[in-house]
Amino acid sequence: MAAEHDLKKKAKELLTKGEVKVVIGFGWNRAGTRTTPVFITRPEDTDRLVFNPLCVNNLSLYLTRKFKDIQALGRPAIVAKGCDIKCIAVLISEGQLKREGVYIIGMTCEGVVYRQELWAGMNPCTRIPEDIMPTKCHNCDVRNPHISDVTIGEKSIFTPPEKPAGMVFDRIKEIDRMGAGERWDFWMEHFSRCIKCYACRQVCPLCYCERCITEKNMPQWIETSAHPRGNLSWNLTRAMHLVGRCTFCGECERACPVNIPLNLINQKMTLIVKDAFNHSPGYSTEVHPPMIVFSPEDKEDFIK
Amino acid sequence: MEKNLPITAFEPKIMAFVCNWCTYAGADLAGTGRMEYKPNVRIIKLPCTGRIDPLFIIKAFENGADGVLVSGCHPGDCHYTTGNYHARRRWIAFKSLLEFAGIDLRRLQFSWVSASEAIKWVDIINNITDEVKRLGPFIEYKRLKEGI
Amino acid sequence: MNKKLLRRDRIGLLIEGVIKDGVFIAPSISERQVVYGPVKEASEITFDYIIPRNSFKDFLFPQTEPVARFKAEKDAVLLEEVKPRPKETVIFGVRPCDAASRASLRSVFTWDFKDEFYTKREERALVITIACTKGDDACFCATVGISPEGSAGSDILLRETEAGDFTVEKVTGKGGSFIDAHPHVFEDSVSGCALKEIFNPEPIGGVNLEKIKEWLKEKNHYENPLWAELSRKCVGCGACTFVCPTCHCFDIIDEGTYASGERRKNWDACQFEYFTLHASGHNPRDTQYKRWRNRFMCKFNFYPEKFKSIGCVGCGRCVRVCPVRLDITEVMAEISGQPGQGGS
Amino acid sequence: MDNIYLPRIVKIEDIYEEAPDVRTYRLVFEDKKHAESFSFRAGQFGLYSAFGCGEATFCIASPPTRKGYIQCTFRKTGRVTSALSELGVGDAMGFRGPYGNHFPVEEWKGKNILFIAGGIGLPPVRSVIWTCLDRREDYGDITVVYGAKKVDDLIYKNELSHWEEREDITLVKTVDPGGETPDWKGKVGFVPIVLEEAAPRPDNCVCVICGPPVMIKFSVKVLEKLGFDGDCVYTTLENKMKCGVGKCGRCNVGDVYICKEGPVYTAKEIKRMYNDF
Repeated sequence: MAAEHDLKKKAKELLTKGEVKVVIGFGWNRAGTRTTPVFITRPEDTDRLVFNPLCVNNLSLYLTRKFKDIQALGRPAIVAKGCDIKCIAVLISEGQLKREGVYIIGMTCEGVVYRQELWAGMNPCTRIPEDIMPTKCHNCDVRNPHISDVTIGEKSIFTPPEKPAGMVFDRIKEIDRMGAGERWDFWMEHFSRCIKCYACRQVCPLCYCERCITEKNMPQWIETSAHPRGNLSWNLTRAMHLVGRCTFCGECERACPVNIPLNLINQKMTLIVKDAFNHSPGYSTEVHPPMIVFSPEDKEDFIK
Repeated sequence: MEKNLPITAFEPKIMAFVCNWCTYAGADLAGTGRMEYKPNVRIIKLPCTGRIDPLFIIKAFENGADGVLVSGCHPGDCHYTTGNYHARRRWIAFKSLLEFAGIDLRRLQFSWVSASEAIKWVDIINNITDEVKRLGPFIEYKRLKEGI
Repeated sequence: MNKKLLRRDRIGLLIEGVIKDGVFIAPSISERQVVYGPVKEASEITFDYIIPRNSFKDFLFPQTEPVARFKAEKDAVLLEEVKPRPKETVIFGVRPCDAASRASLRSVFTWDFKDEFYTKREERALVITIACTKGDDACFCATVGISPEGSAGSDILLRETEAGDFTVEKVTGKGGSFIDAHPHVFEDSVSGCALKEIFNPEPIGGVNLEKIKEWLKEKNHYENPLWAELSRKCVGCGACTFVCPTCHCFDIIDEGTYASGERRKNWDACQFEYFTLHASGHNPRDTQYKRWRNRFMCKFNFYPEKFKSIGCVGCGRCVRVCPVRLDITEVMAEISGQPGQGGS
Repeated sequence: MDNIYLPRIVKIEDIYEEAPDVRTYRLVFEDKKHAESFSFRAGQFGLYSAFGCGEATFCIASPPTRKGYIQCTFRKTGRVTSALSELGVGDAMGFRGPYGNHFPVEEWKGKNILFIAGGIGLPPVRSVIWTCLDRREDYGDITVVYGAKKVDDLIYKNELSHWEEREDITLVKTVDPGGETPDWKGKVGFVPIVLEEAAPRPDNCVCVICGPPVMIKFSVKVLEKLGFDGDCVYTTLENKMKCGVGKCGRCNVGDVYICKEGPVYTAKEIKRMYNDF
């Protein structure tokens, strides 16, 4: 794979020149069946770096304040797909990162697999079948990275559909058509399966609070028990904290051990923010997230 | 007062999160003006609608509220100039989230009530109480209260 | 000991018998994955699975359960005990590694003080295990000395036949009486029906449990930079501990108010940052690698030292569920390869 | 069914304000039958419930030689201690215990005993001091070195003055530099430094030490310099606890479960533990 070769060469060059102290990228696991995040600090290790449709993780997570020991390694370079770069843009717009604080190795991408186990045993260099690609890839408009210090890989000629389409958006339309009681039962069935392992929060690059609201116990705002009441307030609050920020990287749903369709909630809120405030997160590092600014012309028809 | 009250008809619990400078003053004016209105509302005063966190509303429903009213200064009147603009943005998102989660939005109402609009305050309280009374107790949330 | 036979089409009968006043737990498909869950009829059960995503500890040690309720009356507090009254529970389709985890949970929950919330449920549970006929790259039972057809922890062990039925092997007295109680389901089998080939996993190369145990005993290895390097990608969620059949840590919290509320026992994870936070603000395990080190030490040093049984049954769930694929067997191999083992 | 997580109701019989935010509660079991059969050893701890908020772990501050009641001393810091601080005399609380091991006071018959405590570390030490004072003739001479940040941070003020009047116990009070008041007659300086000045003799002497980790660290160095053997320096370790009975898996220091096998350890045992403090 030419892209992989260029990536290794670039990484080695950056490390030997000392422009970065660590390259955050993907590498094979020991069995060579899955990719997993790797942190390369020595030039000679850069040939462990890989890039293929199995590279699903959003590595911008490791740039946040949750990983002080990685920040202590020094200026990082990050191997980033378009969707990861959107998260980096939001982090920069929220003052968590400085643009020059990270060297972005943008990789062109033709779509990743929804979950690595769906593609067990296939040759990673071939194109992946459409049906195991997540909805975000079917609507991806950043297959050529929009912000990067260097871009590696063949230019993609994919043009996303006009209106967002795919399984996530179909299910959102389906839920919108339901009555209130049906929607409630739909969500309560999913939320009652939540076991409060907080994988959705821990893998989200935008959930970087030092002490999350669930860990505040004076008063205990969100009950930590995993009964439906505690799960509902947790999922509603997390959705509200991501409004206008979530860039649809899909990590929360992928990491959920009980498969709660979190993308439905986050994408429904993204549609609402697009419609109400004409804002799409992750495209520029200058634009403030919608919830911390306002506009006198915000339309509302429900306030008496 | 008859000795034995009729079997108690359902009386909804309404929580009102109001801003201190406009709506609370309006409610106060209603009080000093001896205007009568339904007593089902429990008022919580906050400095500004900008301070009203959606988590307060979730917590209110969790602890047994059948209806929640959130009210503050009209856009432009805010004592902190932009609090209600921020709040409006938050309400637009939060209302849609609760609707998507299947909560009946007639149980959650938003309004602008200025310090002089005592009559508007009385009307809002009376009709949210009547409306929620027609809807009945918020059984879905109460069933959650019993836990798993 | 004459072997019995359980035909696949008789399982429906078995379920009907059990769910009259009990619960029948079996692997079924939910949300595109295989999970243990209560089933009402045989059609809900799936037999085409390697291992369910959740572990069957969910039914012996639930994620959340009340342990006491309190109500304030004038100036006294009424305290009401919560007594778990578990129904007869048959847990069907368990894998040998899961069944082997029962010993680990039982040893900590009956260490001097008996946690009756666990023991009461375990006494009412009957574990019917099906020997593994396939596995995947995350399974590593052989590496920790557990066999894919091991009977430890099971009451009844089933082996799949080519025809799709199951030979029945009584493991415990409780299993035996259950078999006798359902003669119409467990028939006397005419011997000699061909068995499906049992999954035969290779122990993972380069992993040596003895070496690991010795290396972990060395106090100065506790500060080895290897720990930080190996667990650098760990994001600190609780997924691995919540699906792990031998993880038993929990939190006790109160809900409600002084006037009325309940005390609940919830799952907790040593991977969470605030698990060991002192009121003074000091946290003995403040960085993620110390927490991950604690999890590994717990399985391969603390448990063997205290309870004479390895704390890991090799089911591979933590490897499959980890969002960043932090593979415990890779850490085991890495540590086994560390110099300064003395001997080989 | 014996539910090991079920607390017993205790009534607050008396509240004593020790220092800003520090209170001592005297608790009596509501169930009289249990009150008679209740016994504990010096150094054991319990879990105290503020219903609706949770449980917190404190040592039993009163000596086992005093029957019919138990005392606990705590500082208002977090959720549970704040809730406990709002309770008044006559209110109900919960208590679960006694848990953990204890100071081997019986083995110290005939020995001299040196007590070192810092700030809110005095309660577990005080329980041992009174155990020895109630059978004063069994022990050699008793020395207490106690320090706190400021004068009004010193707790058990009345007992300190009582100990000063007695001849059979020598008390060295100190406050950190800058914490003294004009009429302060005690010493000024950190506990380890004051300890070095007092230079207690190590022969036939056992030491009980409890306080902030930094104080223990430097005091143990001083004790080693003075010739104290690690086997006869005892301390109680503090870790976050939720169950108190070795199940919830959070109080471990390496492979040692503080709540079940501790909290009392000798300095030598602590040296052998993993560095998981």
